[in-house]
Amino acid sequence: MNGQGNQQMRTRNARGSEGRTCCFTGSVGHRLFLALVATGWATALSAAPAGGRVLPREWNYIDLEKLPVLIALVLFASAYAFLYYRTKAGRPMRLRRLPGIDAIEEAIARATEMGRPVLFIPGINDIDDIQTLAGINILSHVAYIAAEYDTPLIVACRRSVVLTISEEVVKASSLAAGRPENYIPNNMRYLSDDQFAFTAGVNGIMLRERPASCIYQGCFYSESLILAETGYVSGAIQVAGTANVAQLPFFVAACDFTLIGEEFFAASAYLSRDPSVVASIEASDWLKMIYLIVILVGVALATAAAGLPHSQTILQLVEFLKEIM
Amino acid sequence: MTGVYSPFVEGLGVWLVCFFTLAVLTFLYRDNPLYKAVEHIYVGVAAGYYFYQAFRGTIYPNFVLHVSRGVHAISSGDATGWTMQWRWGAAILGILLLSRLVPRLSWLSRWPMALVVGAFAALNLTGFAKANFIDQIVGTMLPLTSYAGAPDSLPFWPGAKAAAPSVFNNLVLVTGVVCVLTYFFFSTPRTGLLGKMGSAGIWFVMITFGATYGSIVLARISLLIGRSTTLLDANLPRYGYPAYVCTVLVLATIVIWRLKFFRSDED
Amino acid sequence: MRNRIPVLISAFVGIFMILKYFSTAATIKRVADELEQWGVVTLSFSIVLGVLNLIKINLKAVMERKKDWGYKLLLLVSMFTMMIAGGIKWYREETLAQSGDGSTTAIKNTLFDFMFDHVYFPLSATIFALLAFYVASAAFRAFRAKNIHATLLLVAAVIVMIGRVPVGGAIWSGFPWLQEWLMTWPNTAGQRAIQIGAAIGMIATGLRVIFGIEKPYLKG
Amino acid sequence: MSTETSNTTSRLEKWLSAFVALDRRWIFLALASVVVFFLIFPVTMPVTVSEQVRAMYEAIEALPAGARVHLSIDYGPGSEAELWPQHIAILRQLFEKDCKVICSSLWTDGPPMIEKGFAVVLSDLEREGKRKVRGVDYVNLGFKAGDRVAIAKIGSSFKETFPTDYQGNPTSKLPIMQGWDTYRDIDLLITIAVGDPGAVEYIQQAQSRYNVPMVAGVTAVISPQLYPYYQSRNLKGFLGGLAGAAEYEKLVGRPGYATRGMIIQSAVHLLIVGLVLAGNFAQFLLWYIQRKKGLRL
Repeated sequence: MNGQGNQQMRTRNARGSEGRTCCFTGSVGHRLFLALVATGWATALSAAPAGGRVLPREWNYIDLEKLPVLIALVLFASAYAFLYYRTKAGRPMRLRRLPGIDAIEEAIARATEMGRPVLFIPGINDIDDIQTLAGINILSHVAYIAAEYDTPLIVACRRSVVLTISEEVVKASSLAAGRPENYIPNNMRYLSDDQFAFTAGVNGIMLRERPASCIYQGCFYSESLILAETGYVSGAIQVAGTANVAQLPFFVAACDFTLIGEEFFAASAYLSRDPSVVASIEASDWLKMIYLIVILVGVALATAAAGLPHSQTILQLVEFLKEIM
Repeated sequence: MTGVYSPFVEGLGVWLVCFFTLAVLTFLYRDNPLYKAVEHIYVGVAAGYYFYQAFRGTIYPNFVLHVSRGVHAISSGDATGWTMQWRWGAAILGILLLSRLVPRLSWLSRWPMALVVGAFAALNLTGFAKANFIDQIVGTMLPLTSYAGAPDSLPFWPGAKAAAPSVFNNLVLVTGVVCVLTYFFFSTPRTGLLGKMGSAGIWFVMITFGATYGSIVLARISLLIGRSTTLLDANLPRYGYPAYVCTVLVLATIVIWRLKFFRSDED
Repeated sequence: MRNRIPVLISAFVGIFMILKYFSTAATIKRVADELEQWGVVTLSFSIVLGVLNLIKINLKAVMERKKDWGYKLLLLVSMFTMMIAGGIKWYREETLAQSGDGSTTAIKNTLFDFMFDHVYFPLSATIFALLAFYVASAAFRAFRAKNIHATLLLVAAVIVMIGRVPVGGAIWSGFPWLQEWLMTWPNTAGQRAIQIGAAIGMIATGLRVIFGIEKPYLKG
Repeated sequence: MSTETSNTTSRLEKWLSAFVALDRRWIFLALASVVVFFLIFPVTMPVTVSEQVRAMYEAIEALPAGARVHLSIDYGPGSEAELWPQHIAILRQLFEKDCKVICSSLWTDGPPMIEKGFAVVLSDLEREGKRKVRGVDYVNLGFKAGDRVAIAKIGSSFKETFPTDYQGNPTSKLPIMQGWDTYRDIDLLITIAVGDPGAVEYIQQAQSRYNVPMVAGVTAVISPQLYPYYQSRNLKGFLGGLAGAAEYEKLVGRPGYATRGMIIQSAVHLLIVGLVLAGNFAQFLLWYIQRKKGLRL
């Protein structure tokens, strides 16, 4: 049923983000989703006005201490459903182009100037990690630009499945850029399944083949600082992106540009233009804005409560806000 | 852990600890056969150990024992034993997971994977939404005036020197959270007030990363201290100075390998 | 069928677990409890899968005398030794538990425990300790205050590194205080906003998985 | 004269570029020497106790005798150096408070660490004339696969999640497990954790869900992430890494392994700060020289 929709999306994704297969195989998910969003709203609204704690602890088998979570989920789901259908109906996406994408393109241009290759690593996790998928989306863009500039691209993978998918993505992107010959099978490297053996292998590539730019996009662990160090010493331009907070400091300190956490996912969504991903980033923005306002209201009320410690109304209001938000 | 093993076995253990510790450290010079060998031993022992724990800790008690108790209950006329047989489903899914070993059948592993992914998705959803979202939002609703004798129902900070609940600190926290959140807006252009807040937000992110960086250095160095202390504590005359002897042994192996067997193309 | 059933399984499991979170009804709890047990057992089979896969790959390499097959043989030998040692330990413990004495004593002097303490332990600990060296060399060779952001990061890192250990207080009594202030206020603000962002990401992923919009189990 | 200056600068430039790209093995050697030196010549240094560590100590001190504590040991040998001192300091404090200690692990390599902890602390206590009985005062429930699924399951029933203890005895028959089954019956949840699953997962699946009081001991890598949870009162206190353990040893009045390590830690931190500064200084000098040369060309 969705075949045609998929087809359209594939064409729109001419830059070849085949890594992300398309959403919604059946209408079951759809209807279930809408039904639950509706009941969620109904429950949330009917549950809200009751007296007690301000609110009671339990209502009709619903644990009201968890009410704030329910409300947040329903808010997000509604925003997501709305944005998803709107984006799918053809409204242009509102995501802005992140400076990180320009940094990646500059890094490739620099490699072209110097006549040296670009090295890309889509993280060290397997394909079931959402970060790896985001990294592969970015890879498809990198491969497209590299093919346009006629610059060789080396991709190093730790997992064989990731390698297979990377190969397809690079092949498709080179073809889309009109230079299928830019896909060089020999440059798609599977080094080792072992974390540190893989790192040693990448170090070897950096020191022997001297890529002018190193792009790390995906899930990295403790090897991050070894990679960033070797890349820096070899004089390469480095652009990193990951959502692992513990590794970000090393990338920020040693790389020329770093996509931080959500930025990394947003860049990937921007490049893939897949409505289901774009809608989820936009919906996240909406939720953040709503709760930003909630925080500010809460701060104002708390300030008032602190200034007027004897006003029961304000205290109740603060309590009520805490119980629903 | 003295007294568990006989003196000979204990001595052997101490020697093994020193040898393996120093053999791993040779990787700092470069990848070499000694490191490769101990690394493979490590992977092998770890795998054998995990295998034991998976059966001993989970599969046996939570499936085999549960089901056999159910059978026992049925045979003694207790009908609840039948509901205990539901657990077979778990084992069947578990065995389907093993179909990944046979490429032709590997699609069967999607069923157990779907179970795991669904369970993780649901638990992460609710867990993150409560602890990392709602609780943090409520924790940020701090008063920005001084409040002698303020009520306890607000999430105030339990006081201490650096953490005294002062207006300034609360202001830092609230400003920080709000600004960093605006930094991560992706559907608004970064101009005007939002843009300014966003660029202030990145400062907070950088301080956070700096703190993380400092802490990680602390963590990594501690691990090295742990190993060196172990070596020093093991290096006793009654064991025959294993750390010294093993250092010499390991260094000799590396030197011989470098002189006799090393080829420059491998690195 | 190959793709539809997994979607249904993950939706069913996910919805019951979410219901268990919000609801106080006993029936829902009972179903979700059993599903959680299934999750626990299935995940332990994933450990078994990992081990069997390791055996498969290494056995093949040894049989075909591939490069470095000697190391792989070493791997297999140490793996099977550990498994057999585990079996012996298990047998001894079961006998003790049957005799009703197991709850007060524990067997500790087995080959299994010996190998854990004297082979697995030092290897595991030292492999992680290697990172101490890399952090030092990266600090010197790669971590540069090349722009205002990186400068801020490095200044904060230096304050934390010095203030967190006793020497900081010895140099200047303000260091520990500054370190703690940095950790409890600006760090909390940054961490909190990052965690809120990550939570929204998890909500998005969770909902998309449960409703079958995203299907990570079909990849690979 | 100007040629002479440019000669000096070019020599300096050459020297600097060699210096900033110094082979990493020299730095390894410097680090190893500092560690070995202070290991052989130890100096003790005064430790200042931070607020969240004191809060954790007080949370445990406030437990009544006979309180039920779930101590989850979620680390293995890989992070033993950081977490072991925390583990034994906390375990000893719990036993001295006569708490019932229920240990389990979500990490495959956790159960032997639990056994080691019991062995060390109990032999110390025995020397002081205190005896604790396995199965009555403490229990090792062993490893459970399942990550956060296991935590969620533990929350609704301990005995269903752990039908047997680590030694294979049925938990339904152990005296310590009688008369309770869920997190509602636990007085304090403690996790000593290295990563995922660990403190954050316990907060998400157990603490915030069942409102059980919780404290945590974690590696320094995780500790910056826990400050928000402490501020939002999900955590009553926490320890971060070896430094946190040293502070805790000071509070319980038994300086040990962590306190001993603090001098090496201090020395190495100074070394690393020095390396960052030296590296940056050399690099900036190099950039400055190169920029000036570029302008002249």
